[in-house]
Amino acid sequence: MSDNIDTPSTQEQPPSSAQEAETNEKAPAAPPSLIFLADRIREKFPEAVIAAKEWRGDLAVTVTREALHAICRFLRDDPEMDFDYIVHVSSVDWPDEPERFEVVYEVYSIRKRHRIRIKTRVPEHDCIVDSMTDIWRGAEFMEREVFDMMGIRFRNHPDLRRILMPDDYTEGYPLRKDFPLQGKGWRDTFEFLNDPAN
Amino acid sequence: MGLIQIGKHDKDGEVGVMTLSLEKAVNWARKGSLWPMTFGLACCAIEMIAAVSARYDIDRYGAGVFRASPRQSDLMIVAGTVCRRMAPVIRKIYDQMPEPKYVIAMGSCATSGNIYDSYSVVQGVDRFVPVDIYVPGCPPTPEALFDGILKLQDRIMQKRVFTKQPEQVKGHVG
Amino acid sequence: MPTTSSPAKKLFDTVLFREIWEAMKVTFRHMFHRPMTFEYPREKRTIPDTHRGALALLRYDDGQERCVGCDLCEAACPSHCIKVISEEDKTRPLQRYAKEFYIDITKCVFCGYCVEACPVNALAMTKLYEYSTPDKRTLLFDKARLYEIGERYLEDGKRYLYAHNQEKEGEESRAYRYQFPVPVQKTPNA
Amino acid sequence: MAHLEDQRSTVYHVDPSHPETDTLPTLRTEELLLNMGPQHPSTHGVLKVILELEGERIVKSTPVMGFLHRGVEKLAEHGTYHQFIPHTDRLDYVCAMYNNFAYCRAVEKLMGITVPDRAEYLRTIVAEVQRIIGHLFWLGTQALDIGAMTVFFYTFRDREILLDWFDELCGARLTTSWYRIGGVERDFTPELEQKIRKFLDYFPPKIDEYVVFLERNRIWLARTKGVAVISAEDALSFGLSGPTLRGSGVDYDLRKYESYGAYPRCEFSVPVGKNGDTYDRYWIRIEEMRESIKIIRQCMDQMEPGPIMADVPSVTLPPKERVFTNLESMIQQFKLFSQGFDAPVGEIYCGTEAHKGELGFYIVSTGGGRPYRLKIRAPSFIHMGAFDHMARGYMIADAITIFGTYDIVMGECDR
Repeated sequence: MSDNIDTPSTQEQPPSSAQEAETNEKAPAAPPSLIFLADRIREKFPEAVIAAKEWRGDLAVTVTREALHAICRFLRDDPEMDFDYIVHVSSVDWPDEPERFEVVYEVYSIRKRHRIRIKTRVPEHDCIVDSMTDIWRGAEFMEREVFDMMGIRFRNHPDLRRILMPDDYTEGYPLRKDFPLQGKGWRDTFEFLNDPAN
Repeated sequence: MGLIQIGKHDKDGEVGVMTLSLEKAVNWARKGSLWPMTFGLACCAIEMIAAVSARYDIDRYGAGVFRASPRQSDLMIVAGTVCRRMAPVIRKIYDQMPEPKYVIAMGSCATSGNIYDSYSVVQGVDRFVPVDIYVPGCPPTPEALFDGILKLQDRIMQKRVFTKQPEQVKGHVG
Repeated sequence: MPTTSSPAKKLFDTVLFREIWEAMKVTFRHMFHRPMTFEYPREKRTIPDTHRGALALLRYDDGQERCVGCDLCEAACPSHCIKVISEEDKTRPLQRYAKEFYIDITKCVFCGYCVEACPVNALAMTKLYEYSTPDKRTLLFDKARLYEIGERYLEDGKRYLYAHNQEKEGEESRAYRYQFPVPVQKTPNA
Repeated sequence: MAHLEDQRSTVYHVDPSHPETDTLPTLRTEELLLNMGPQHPSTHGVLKVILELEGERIVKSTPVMGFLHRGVEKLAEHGTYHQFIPHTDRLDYVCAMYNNFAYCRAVEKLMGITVPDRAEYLRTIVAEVQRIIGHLFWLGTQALDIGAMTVFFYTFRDREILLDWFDELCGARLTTSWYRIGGVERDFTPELEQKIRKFLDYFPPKIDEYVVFLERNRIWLARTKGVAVISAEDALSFGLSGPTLRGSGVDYDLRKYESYGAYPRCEFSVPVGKNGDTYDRYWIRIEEMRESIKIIRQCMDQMEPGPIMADVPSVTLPPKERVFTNLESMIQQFKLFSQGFDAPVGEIYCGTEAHKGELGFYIVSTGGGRPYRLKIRAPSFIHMGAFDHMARGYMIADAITIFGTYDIVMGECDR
């Protein structure tokens, strides 16, 4: 019995040259620009890409909602892009803008070691995006969370229910900007100070 | 310890010598066999687990037999943030516990909601279950929890078993 | 763990439950260790100076209250559990003091930001942790209570400030007393 | 009978051709719905899983989360960047230091701050100590859940040493708040350094002790080998990270991939499994503890005295003695605590390899002292997404192993 243990192998990474790194490893110029990824998406989908921006080493590409699914499939299947790892799905609320919600997909390539952020905008009256569950399976829970917190629906999602809030929660979507920032007035901090009896 | 005086019940009422000593015996037995429920919610649960482990050893107070079922336990240590979704569950568990039952609100979250002034956190567990001892801290160290348990044992010793309970000092409810 | 090879040995190990004996060896070795449990109410753990326990208000050595009622702790507190109501000092013009000072210790997260924020080092944290209570109202610390803790645990509070680099021990600490900007002061003694 | 069937609408018959009014009870097989949690000793918090069982086999499982949803992401929007650090302590309360680290790194990336060398070393040492604590906690509770109680006491004994060390370092055992944006709060004292060096010698034999208990224990092997297997492709597609992913043979470790802190200056290897089962993950965590010891030792040797806080007056706090003597510093102190620092407009994502997996912070800033939107990429939450996939086909008793294999902490999962 005890011999059946096959201890997994330690994959030795190439030891990073300590002396070399000592001198200048925190310089911001070190990571190469990722803008070529955006160029390649633009090449493939000329109409779909609205903006591409690189800031602090993060590449963010804004695309149209209709092309989102096709672009994500391309991102995963194209050998040069090879984004096989989903990092997170998030959403931002911009209440003053015509297309109010922004859905953010962040994906990473384990082999190529690059990262890209795909963003798309949806208006409030029609906040529905194609689900990426068939491309990255991990998107299922992350999209459910976005639905729960921000109220954005996902087309073709297998199980779009609330995830963190109770199923019968009707007070709205907590992360929207019009939701009250602090509690609902249940908290009684120093209420006696305003009491006229004192 | 010395800062707060626990309100002692006055020894009025007609209590005979026999009942008094029997009462003492019953209380002593109750105090020495507090079985807490395995019930961790958040951060404080980790300190509760640490209190069980070898270094602190909660068993020295007779409170070491952690039961997974509410039917077998008589002390509920609410250790952690109570969310709106969890509150009915806690109430249900509390109702399932047999009498006499005690509740310790461990940590700031269980006492008053702590830092979480948000849409989903219940601002204190005493809004739906009566609390016997509040242990402050975020999270309280295991020693602070022991202090709470010792104070609870003191309180149990002062309870009346056979005669009518005098108006007792209840926790601030509401 | 070196894993041996021959099938005979393997069978031998399996039949004799060798792994259990090996584990037992470790366990029995622990019988001769000193027990690490400490009997809490009788013997207490030495709490380090840095420990963030209950908050206290401090006075200067001459008995004057340090707090000037600037509300910065209130602003710094992540859980909004501090309330300061300040008032101008009648005896010393242009100086303010805290008329009322509340810390709702039930909402405190013991992060130490208020101590870090305090520009006069009036607040400090002590090693006091044994104040669990059946009455929640006693956990709302008011000014008198905070100063009482400060007097009782003065040494702890000072040590906390030294340990967290908020104040220096000894002679150097004189620089840490806030000096009101004298030229601005419009009092005749300026 | 009919109205009963209506009520149990989720219970369906395996053989749909079978008429419902069948009177032969022996032929009628139906799946059993079992609610596990939210109050269950082995779910590591308040997690509920609805298991659909066929006999003892799990056919489908639906995790129900949110019992510890505290709205941290919303609360982040109304505090300053600095005030969010205590919140990060309480995300993954087993491993608070690493959360602080991840958050401070994210804000530093947003602000473009470079941290001084000594602070980087201090951060790395403490983060690795925290990794050891996290793995010890995992090992103890996982063994306890599976039925080996002794390991629990031993790991907690060693964990206490480190927690005492934390208490001396920053004043709290669990919720530390020691990291600051731009550095750390407090330097090591010589006694602390001595203590950690002593621990470095003390700890490796103890790891061998735990291994003696588990590695050949046939119950442990039977309950971890071949349980919760996931292939590398699936694991990547689900977005798993940390030991859960590395157990499947992908060497994704942000300490190597996007080197940060003092990691590029240390030599260490990343253990990678083959089979993708719980045993491999156990092995990886044991090896990671040994690697952490190596990293700490190297950092202790390389570390040199220096500043522990970046000197960026608009972001970092002035030293206290300057506050007393210098009016500008005092104004700065007031401004930082009451309004926070002014962040540039933009958005960043910064991931850090915590002991569970990639803990990331996605911060959108529109200027000003508060984040406009802060999203936490919590590994526990994402790991729960793969629960159904990993639990199907296993016995009901294995469900506990599968919870444990992620090292799930609900505070982080529900946020």
